[in-house]
Amino acid sequence: MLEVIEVSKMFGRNVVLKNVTFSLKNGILGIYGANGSGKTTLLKIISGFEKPSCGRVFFNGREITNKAPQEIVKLGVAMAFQIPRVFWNLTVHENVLLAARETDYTAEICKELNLEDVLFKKAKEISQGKVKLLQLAMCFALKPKLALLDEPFASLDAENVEVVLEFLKKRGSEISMIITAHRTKILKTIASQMLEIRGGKIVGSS
Amino acid sequence: MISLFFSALIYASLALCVLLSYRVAKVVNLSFGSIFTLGGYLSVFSLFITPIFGAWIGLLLHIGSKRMDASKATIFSLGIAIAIEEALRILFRVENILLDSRIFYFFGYKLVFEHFLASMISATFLILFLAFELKKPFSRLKLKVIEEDIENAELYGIDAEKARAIVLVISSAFFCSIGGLYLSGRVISPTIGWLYMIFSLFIATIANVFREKAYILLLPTSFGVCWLV
Amino acid sequence: MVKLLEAVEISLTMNSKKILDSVNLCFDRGINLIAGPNGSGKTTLLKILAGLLRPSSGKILLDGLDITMKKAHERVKLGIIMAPERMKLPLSLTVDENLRFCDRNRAYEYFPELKKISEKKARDLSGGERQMVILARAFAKNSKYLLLDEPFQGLHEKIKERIIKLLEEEGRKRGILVVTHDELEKIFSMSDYICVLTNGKLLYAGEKEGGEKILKKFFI
Amino acid sequence: MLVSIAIRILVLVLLILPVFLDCYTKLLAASALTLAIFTVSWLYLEKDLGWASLGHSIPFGVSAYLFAINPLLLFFSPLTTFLLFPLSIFGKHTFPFASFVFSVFLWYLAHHIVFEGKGGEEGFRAPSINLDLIYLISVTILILSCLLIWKISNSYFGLKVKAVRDDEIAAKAIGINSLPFKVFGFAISCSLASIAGILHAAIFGHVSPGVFSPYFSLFPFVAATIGQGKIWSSILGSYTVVFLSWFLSPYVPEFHYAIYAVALILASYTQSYARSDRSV
Repeated sequence: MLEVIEVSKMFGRNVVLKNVTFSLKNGILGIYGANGSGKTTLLKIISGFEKPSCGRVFFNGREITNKAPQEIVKLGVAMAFQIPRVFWNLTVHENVLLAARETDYTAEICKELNLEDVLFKKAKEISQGKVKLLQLAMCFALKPKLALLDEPFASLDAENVEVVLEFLKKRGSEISMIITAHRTKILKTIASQMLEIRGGKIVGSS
Repeated sequence: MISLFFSALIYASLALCVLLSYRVAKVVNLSFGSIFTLGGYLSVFSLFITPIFGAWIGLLLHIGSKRMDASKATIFSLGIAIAIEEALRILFRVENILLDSRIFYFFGYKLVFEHFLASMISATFLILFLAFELKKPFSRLKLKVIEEDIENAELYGIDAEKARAIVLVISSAFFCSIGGLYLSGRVISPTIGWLYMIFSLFIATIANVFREKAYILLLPTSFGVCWLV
Repeated sequence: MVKLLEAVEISLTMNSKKILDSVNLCFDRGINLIAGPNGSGKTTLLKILAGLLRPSSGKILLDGLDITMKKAHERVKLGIIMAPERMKLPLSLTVDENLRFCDRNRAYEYFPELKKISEKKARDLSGGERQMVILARAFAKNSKYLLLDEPFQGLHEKIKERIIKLLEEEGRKRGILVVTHDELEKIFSMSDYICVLTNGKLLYAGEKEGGEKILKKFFI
Repeated sequence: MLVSIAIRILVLVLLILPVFLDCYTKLLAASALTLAIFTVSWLYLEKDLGWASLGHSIPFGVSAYLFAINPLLLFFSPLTTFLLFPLSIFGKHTFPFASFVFSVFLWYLAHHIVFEGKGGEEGFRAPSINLDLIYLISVTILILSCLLIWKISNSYFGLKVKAVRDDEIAAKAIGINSLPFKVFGFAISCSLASIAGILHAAIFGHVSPGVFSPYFSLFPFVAATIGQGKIWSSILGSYTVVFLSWFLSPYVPEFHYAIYAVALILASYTQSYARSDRSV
C-alpha cells in the first residue's frame, strides 16, 4: 500500500531523516523513538506537508513525493497532527462536517469519539483532551485508506486513552494506520508491526 | 547633485530610525510622519524645542503601547499620528504656512542653510551608529539579542523595555528635529509628513531585505532610491 | 523554614481556559524534577517561575522574598536563570558573543568543544551544538536557581552523561529544576524532590519515594 | 436581543427617512449610505477571511477613478481585487499596515494622474445621476449586499472560507485548497467596495485624490470599531461618523479625524486582529 524509499530530510545542516526505507501492506504500523528522532517529520513527508530532500514515496503504486497535501488527502491519506490543528473559531460539529461532508456520518463519528456533549461549542472553548479527540475525528471523517496519527495518546488522560484505543481497534480492521509514540506500552497492544527510529534512522523492526 | 547627496543622507538616517523602531521596539511606527510635520510647525517658534517635543511623544508612544503585540502597537501609533495631525489642524487654523529659510552659498552651490544643517546632523547620527554597529560594544550585542527575540533577551538579563523606550524616544526626537529643519523653505500643511514617512519606510523596507547587513547598507540603498526617484 | 523557591497557589487562565490550576510547590537546593505528559503545563510553569509569564493569581517567593511582580531580567539579577527549550538562542550572534552574557572562561571549562567553534554564528551550528551553548550560558552564570527545560534535546550520549555529572555537582551548590522526557530514570534517581503535573493540576509533589509509583504508572 | 432589534429598526428608519427630507440632507445620507456599503464589504473581509485591511480605499478609490475617466470602465472594477490581494503575502499581522501604506502611496500618485488634460489635484468630473434615483439604488445595494454576505457565510462554501481563515494548514489536511477560497473572499469584498466607490463618484459627480486619503482607508475600520464588529451596528457606526463630522466640522476642522484618533487608540487596547493565529 505505502512504500517509502530512501527518504532523507535536512533542515539546513541538521539531518533529521537518513535513508529511511520501509513499506506497509495492511494493518497498523507503530513507530516509536525519543523526542526529536524524526517521527513527526517522516509523517509530514508522507502527507506532503514537508518535501523530502531526496527519496520517493509511493501510495498504491502512485508516486506522491512532490504532491501538495490537499491532493494527497484526496487519494486517501489523512493526517492527525501531534499539536492539534483544528478550526478554532468553528464549532466541533462544523469542524467534523467540513471533513465528512455529510451530517449523518459526522454524528456517527462524534458519538464514537465521545464528542457529543461539546458538539456545538467552539473548538477554542473545549479542553485540550477533547481537541485531541476532535483532531482524530476530523482525520477519520475523511474516510481515508491510510491514517497517519502523530502521538494520538500524548496529553490524554486515562479515560480518553480508553476511548481512543477502542476506536482505533474498531477501525483498524478496515483502515491502515501509522501511529507514532514515544512510549511503546500502549502501541504494542494494537500495532501489528513495529519500527524503532533513532536519530533519523530506522534501527529495529518487529 | 549635491542636494541629492544631502537628501539621501537625511532619508538614510530617517530610515535608520524606522528600522530601529521596527526591530527593537517591534512597532511599524506610523506616527513618524506626523512627528515630522509637528517639527515643521514647531520650528516657527524655535528650533530647539523640536527634539524635546519629539522625545515627549516618543515616551507617550512607549508608555501607551507597552504591553501590546506588534500589530496593536502599530494601530496605536497610527492613532497617535492622526491625533497629532488633528491637534495641528485645530491649533493652526491657517492650513498652509510658509516657513522661512536662510540661503547661503557652498562652493558656488546655492543651499538652504537648514537643509545643510539637517544633513550634517544626519551624517553625524549615521556615522555614530555605524561605529556602534561595527565596533560591537556590549550594548550593541544586547540590542541584537532584543532584535531577535524579546523573551530571550529577558532571559539574558537585558531590560528590553528600557531599550524600547530609549529607541522610541531617540527616533521620535530625531524625526521631529529633522522635520523642523528640512521643512523650512516649504509650504506646510498637516498632512505633509506622510510623504516623508512613506519614503523612509520604503527605503527601510528595501534595506530590511539585507537582514543583518541592513544598517550598513542603509546609506547606499537610500542613495540608490533617491537617485532613481 | 524558608525554602529557596516557592510557588504558592499559582493559577493561569488564558483565553478563558485554565492552564494551571492552583499549583503549590516549594523547591530547595539540589535537583528537582517536574514531569508530566505533553501539554500538561510544565513549560508554562517554568516560564512563570522565570518571569516570562505573569500568573493570574498566586505568589512566587525566592528566599522568602515576593518576586511575583518582578520581570524576567530583574529575576536574572536576583538569581534565577532559565535555559529555554527548542534551541532558542540569538542566532545572529557568534558563540563567543553569546557567552559574553555569562562567565566566559567557566563556560569553556564546562564545554571545551565550544572553544573550537567560538567564532561561528549560532545560525550555522547543529542542534546539539546550539543546545550546548544554551546550557553553557545557563551553567556559567552565578545564580541561586537554575531552570532547565528539556536540557537533553538533540545531544550525543557522551555529552548527555557529562551534563548529568555536571547536574550532580552543581546540585550541591544551588537549586536546579529540570523538566525532561529523556533520561527520566537517571534524573529521577538523582533528584530530591519530584512533582507530577497533568492537565495543569498537581498530581503529586514531594519526596522521591512516594512519587516513584505514580511516575512509573505514567511514563516509564 | 432587544438592543439588536432596536438597532435594526433604527437603521431602517435612517434608510427611509431621507426620502422625505430636503436635498442637502439627502446628499449627506446618500454619502453615509455608500460608506455603509463600504464598511459592510470591509467587515466581510475581516470577519470571514480574517484579513483586517487598513487600505480598503484601494478598490474604492481606483474604481471611482475608473468610473470618472470613462463610465464603461466600471466593468473592470472587480479587477481591483488583484491590487489588494497580492499584499496578502505579507501575512495577517503585517497586511493592515502594508495595505495602509500602499493606499497612502496611491494617494500621492493620484495627484499626478492626468487624462486628456484633466485630473491632477483637481480630480475628474464623474457623470452625475439624479440624486433620488441614486439614493434608491444605494439602499437596494446595501440591503442586497447584506443579504448576499449573510447567505454566503451561512452556506457550506462559506464554512470552507471560514476554515481557511482559521488554519490554512489544517484546511489542507482535510483537502481544501486555500488559495481559491481566499481569492474568492477578496473578490467579493473588493467588488462591494468598488460598487461603493462608483456610487460615491456618482453622488458627488466628482472624484479627487482625496478618495485615497486616510479618511476613506480607515473609515470602515473606525465604523466597525464603533459598531463592535456587528454588521447592523457598524452601518449605524458609519452613519454616526459621517453625521458627526459633517455637523461638527464648522467648530473643529475635519472633526472625523478626531473620532479616528480616539477609535484607533481605543481599538488597540480592546480589539484583537488576525484572530486565527492562536498559539497553543
